[in-house]
Amino acid sequence: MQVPSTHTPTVNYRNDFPVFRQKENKDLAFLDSASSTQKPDFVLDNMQKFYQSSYANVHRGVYGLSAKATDAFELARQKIQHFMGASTKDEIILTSGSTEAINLVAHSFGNQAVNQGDEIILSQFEHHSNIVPWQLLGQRRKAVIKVVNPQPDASFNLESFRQIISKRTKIIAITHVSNSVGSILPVRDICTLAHEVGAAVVIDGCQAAPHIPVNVQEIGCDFYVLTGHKLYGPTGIGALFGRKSLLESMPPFLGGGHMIRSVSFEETTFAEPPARFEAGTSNIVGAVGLGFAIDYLNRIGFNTIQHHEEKLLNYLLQRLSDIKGLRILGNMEKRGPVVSIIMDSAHPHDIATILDQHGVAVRAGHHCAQPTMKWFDVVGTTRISLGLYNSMKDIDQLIDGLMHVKKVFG
Amino acid sequence: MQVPSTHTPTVNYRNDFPVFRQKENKDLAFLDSASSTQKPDFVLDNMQKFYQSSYANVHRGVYGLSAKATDAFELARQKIQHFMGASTKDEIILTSGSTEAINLVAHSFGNQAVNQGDEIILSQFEHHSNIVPWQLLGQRRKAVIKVVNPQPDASFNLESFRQIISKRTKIIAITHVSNSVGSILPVRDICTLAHEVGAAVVIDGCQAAPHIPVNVQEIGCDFYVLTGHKLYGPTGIGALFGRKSLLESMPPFLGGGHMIRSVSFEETTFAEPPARFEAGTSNIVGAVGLGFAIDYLNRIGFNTIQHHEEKLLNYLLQRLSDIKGLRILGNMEKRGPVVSIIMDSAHPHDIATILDQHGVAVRAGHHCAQPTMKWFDVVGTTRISLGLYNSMKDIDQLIDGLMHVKKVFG
Amino acid sequence: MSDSLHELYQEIILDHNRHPRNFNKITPCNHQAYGHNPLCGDQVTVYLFLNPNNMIENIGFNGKGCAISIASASLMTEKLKGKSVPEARQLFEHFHNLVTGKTNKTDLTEEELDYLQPLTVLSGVSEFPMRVKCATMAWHTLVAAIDSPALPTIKNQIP
Amino acid sequence: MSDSLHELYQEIILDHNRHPRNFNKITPCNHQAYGHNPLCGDQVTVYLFLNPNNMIENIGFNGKGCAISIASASLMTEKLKGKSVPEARQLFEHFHNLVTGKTNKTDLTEEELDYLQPLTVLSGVSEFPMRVKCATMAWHTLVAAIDSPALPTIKNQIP
Ligand SMILES: Cc1ncc(COP(=O)(O)O)c(C=O)c1O
Ligand SMILES: Cc1ncc(COP(=O)(O)O)c(C=O)c1O
Repeated sequence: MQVPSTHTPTVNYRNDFPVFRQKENKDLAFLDSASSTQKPDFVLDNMQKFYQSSYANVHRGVYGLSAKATDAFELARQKIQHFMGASTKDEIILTSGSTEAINLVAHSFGNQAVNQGDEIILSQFEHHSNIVPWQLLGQRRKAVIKVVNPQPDASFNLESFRQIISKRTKIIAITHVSNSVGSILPVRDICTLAHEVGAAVVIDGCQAAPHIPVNVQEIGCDFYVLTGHKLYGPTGIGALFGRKSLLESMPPFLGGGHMIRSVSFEETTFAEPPARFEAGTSNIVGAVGLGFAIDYLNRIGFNTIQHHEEKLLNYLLQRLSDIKGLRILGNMEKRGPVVSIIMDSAHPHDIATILDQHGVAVRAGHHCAQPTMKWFDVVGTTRISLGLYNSMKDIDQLIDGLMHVKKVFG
Repeated sequence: MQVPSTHTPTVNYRNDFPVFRQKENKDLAFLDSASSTQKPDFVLDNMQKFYQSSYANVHRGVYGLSAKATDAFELARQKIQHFMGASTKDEIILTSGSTEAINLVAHSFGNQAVNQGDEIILSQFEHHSNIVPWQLLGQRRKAVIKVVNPQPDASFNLESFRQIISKRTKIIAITHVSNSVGSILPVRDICTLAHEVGAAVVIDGCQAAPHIPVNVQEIGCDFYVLTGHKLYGPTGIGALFGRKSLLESMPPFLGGGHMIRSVSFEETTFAEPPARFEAGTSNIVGAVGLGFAIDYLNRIGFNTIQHHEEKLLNYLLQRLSDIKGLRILGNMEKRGPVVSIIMDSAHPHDIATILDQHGVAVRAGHHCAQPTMKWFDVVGTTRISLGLYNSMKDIDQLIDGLMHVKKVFG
Repeated sequence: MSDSLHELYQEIILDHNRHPRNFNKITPCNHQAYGHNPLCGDQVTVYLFLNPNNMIENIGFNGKGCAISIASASLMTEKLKGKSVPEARQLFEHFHNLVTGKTNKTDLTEEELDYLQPLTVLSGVSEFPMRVKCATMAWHTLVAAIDSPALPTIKNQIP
Repeated sequence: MSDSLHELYQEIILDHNRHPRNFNKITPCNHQAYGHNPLCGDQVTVYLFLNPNNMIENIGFNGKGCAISIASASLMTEKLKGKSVPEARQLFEHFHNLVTGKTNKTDLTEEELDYLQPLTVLSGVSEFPMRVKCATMAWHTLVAAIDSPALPTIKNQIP
């Protein structure tokens, strides 16, 4: 039934992922990694081993197990530090995901940096998680949200930011790579521009970190967030990089255990960062698991990852462009491995249902990016997103399914 | 070396927990469950299986894996609903832990329920996670924190609450079972009392849920929180019960994906509870794992759990009372399986180090309950806390270690 | 093409999707409601003209959505024109059971099939749990329209 | 009793714990600092009288803590009385290496042992990583006291 591909992938990372060894998933073309990635054995087995042999609460016990767990937890923080290129591990705050991380910045930094009439700049292509926290901040502080539009090809240029930025700009919150159409933002230049007017830059790296090497010092950003479950790691864990000097001047966000220096009913004082921003028991095993996911990626290396995914992306774009009545959102030169399509005759939901019957998992809908949808004047799209485990065969299978959609809907 | 116990446990739950099968932990007496519990095979293996065969992001995909994951996730919510005795699963909000849950209530409910001059009542024996969020709320809203003192035996009676409560009381936030000394609060009567003046009651059930059956409808509380990692479940997951009518009137806390109805830069509207309070991707596998932990506990049954732990607790208290120069904090009639001790001659840290050398894991310090420590006029304690896997042998081993402490410190 | 997919995208459904019936705002109109699925962004507005006997004298809809939701809305309007409000509610109940798989199409008697037709063409949805909402969105919105307070100005407006 | 435990709780440590030396606020005092371990609640205040030659003319401490922290503070005060500030800093560095296991006691020369004694009795701490903070808290607080601005009022106060 499938159009045979003439390409063969050089390495088969698919074998590293247990989900594809399940009988019912043997032929699954999983093309929804932008929503969440599958997890390799390496991560799952090591997390399991940790639970089975080294688990205890961290930071608090004198006994052996707790010391072991604390070491593993802090080692994970160090791995994340190196992964993000932060200069010290105290700049890494472990959160429950990127959404909590962004909300943390919007409260702890935003509440004091933003005042009435100040401006917060977002791009048109943000994920709801990088919109709503800033809207809520805007409401709290009576600040204005300004939006930078993309170019006709869906790329972003610095000039558009320059036109909108002003002395009243206090925060620029932008995605590194758009989760719905794949645009890559010129984050480094935006940081330089922002710092000229004294604004801080918060970068949502959820869709960048799995695909391109990230270095917060080279980018020059003030905050950078990523999330574990899109990075071949477990759910419930994310990381926030924050520039040390900023973190030190920020009040806590959540209150609880661990983030204090001393508590009394009369007066409570708070710990130094990162502890100040990690109230309560962290997702200990989540952090350890994210550390293992980083090990896994490092072992493959971003050179290889980028090479693999670019090859797939080019093949995908080429095959899609052959289908009549199918439109790809955005025709920028460079993009992340995320492609949103529109078919004249079929609604994304119907496309996804038919593709599912072909063993192809894609996402239909607004991808938590309604403003992006509105920009393209569509209700939703069918989104194809790539991961390490994908191969040419998956793309062939997708195209096969899309041809079927055309047969049904004309 | 150990004093042989004349008791033998009827069931050995220890065998269910892989950590004790590790060579180095074969003789480990793990007496720090109040900090975090170990995890049974049942939970770990089922989580692993879920990651390996049914993992995908929830709520958002049309394809099979996502439907499977969504079902598992919502089934977990239902298990938590039944575990807590809530009347609908929409009253269960999944959080990253009890700390986030309490902060959520302090913001979303507290910000609108509490005004200048209003009162928030806490007990003297709260965990920092149930103090700091209320202090921060108090600062935001210029409200007053009032503290209810225990009786000389460390129990709490309703009368003390009656004396402090007033028409200005808007929130009573109390622990169900104290994490440091084990006091059990009369939560049901406190709810009745609170509702007479129109105050809402928030119960911190972290230390109750693993040991006694909880039913929020019988208790009559407005909010109840628990945390997975103390309930034989994974880290990074907790649950908040909120009365439906209250949840419906509360604004969101964190902003992000999933919690919205529609987003535009001009206006954003929010989803119904529970989605409104679950911004971003939840700890999907954490929730599923917590569901399995609940299955595990239900299978044993709280009758059996309580019987097992009471027997151990009585034996522990009896053996401790034989040691001269050792004081147990609190001599209330009923307590949770948590006992804090003070030895005249030795500091908690030194006790814990010596016990560790005897293969006994206990916690030394303030247990994130500095006000409780201050109440007893100590800097910290040595805390012994029980779990399902403990046996008389563990307690004998503890006593043996304590005798050694006495030998060293006199 | 798998059997279940074939069942789902029957020609009649594709036809109603391509050419939805009663796809307009009716005049006069005395009840209306807006429905919306935040997960996919689909939206529908249902317009009703209920006469004093609680009869659906006219019904229309518009909106954006997938084939299933558009076809379901279209079929619904065809089916309900001239039905009473209690009848409409009862039909929704039966229809709901059908698309969620609570009732199996093959278990229905001739009479029941007759009563429900042509809505039964949507019974294939029961094999696609993630699509049930698509099939029921218009119906939920219908109920909301019925339960919403009447709009006297529109009712009395001069065309 | 395990060897490492024996090494940790040597008689001299237990003795300094039971009878800490220089356990008082000294007068005159021109530098002081408060140290605190939020994880266990232990606390120490170190009092110094530095003379114009940057010499520790007098030193005292008080606070609450475990045997290791009290003994370490007590031994520190004994060792440092009469030493210069640079000498104190250097001693801390060597002591730190010892309790963290960076230097092994058995690798030290006679001369080095002599230089450090009696602080070497705390080398057993290196086997207990979770206790390193207990052994170094007083020293960290000492450094904070040295680096804090002088308190002229106390220096000049009439006893
Ligand atoms: C009574 C009590 N409340 C709250 C907490 C904090 O919970 P979490 O571990 O979910 O942050 C704990 C445990 O640390 C606790 O014992
Ligand atoms: C660009 C972007 N930002 C933020 C998020 C939200 O992250 P999380 O899944 O950690 O809530 C996502 C994914 O859903 C995303 O793609």
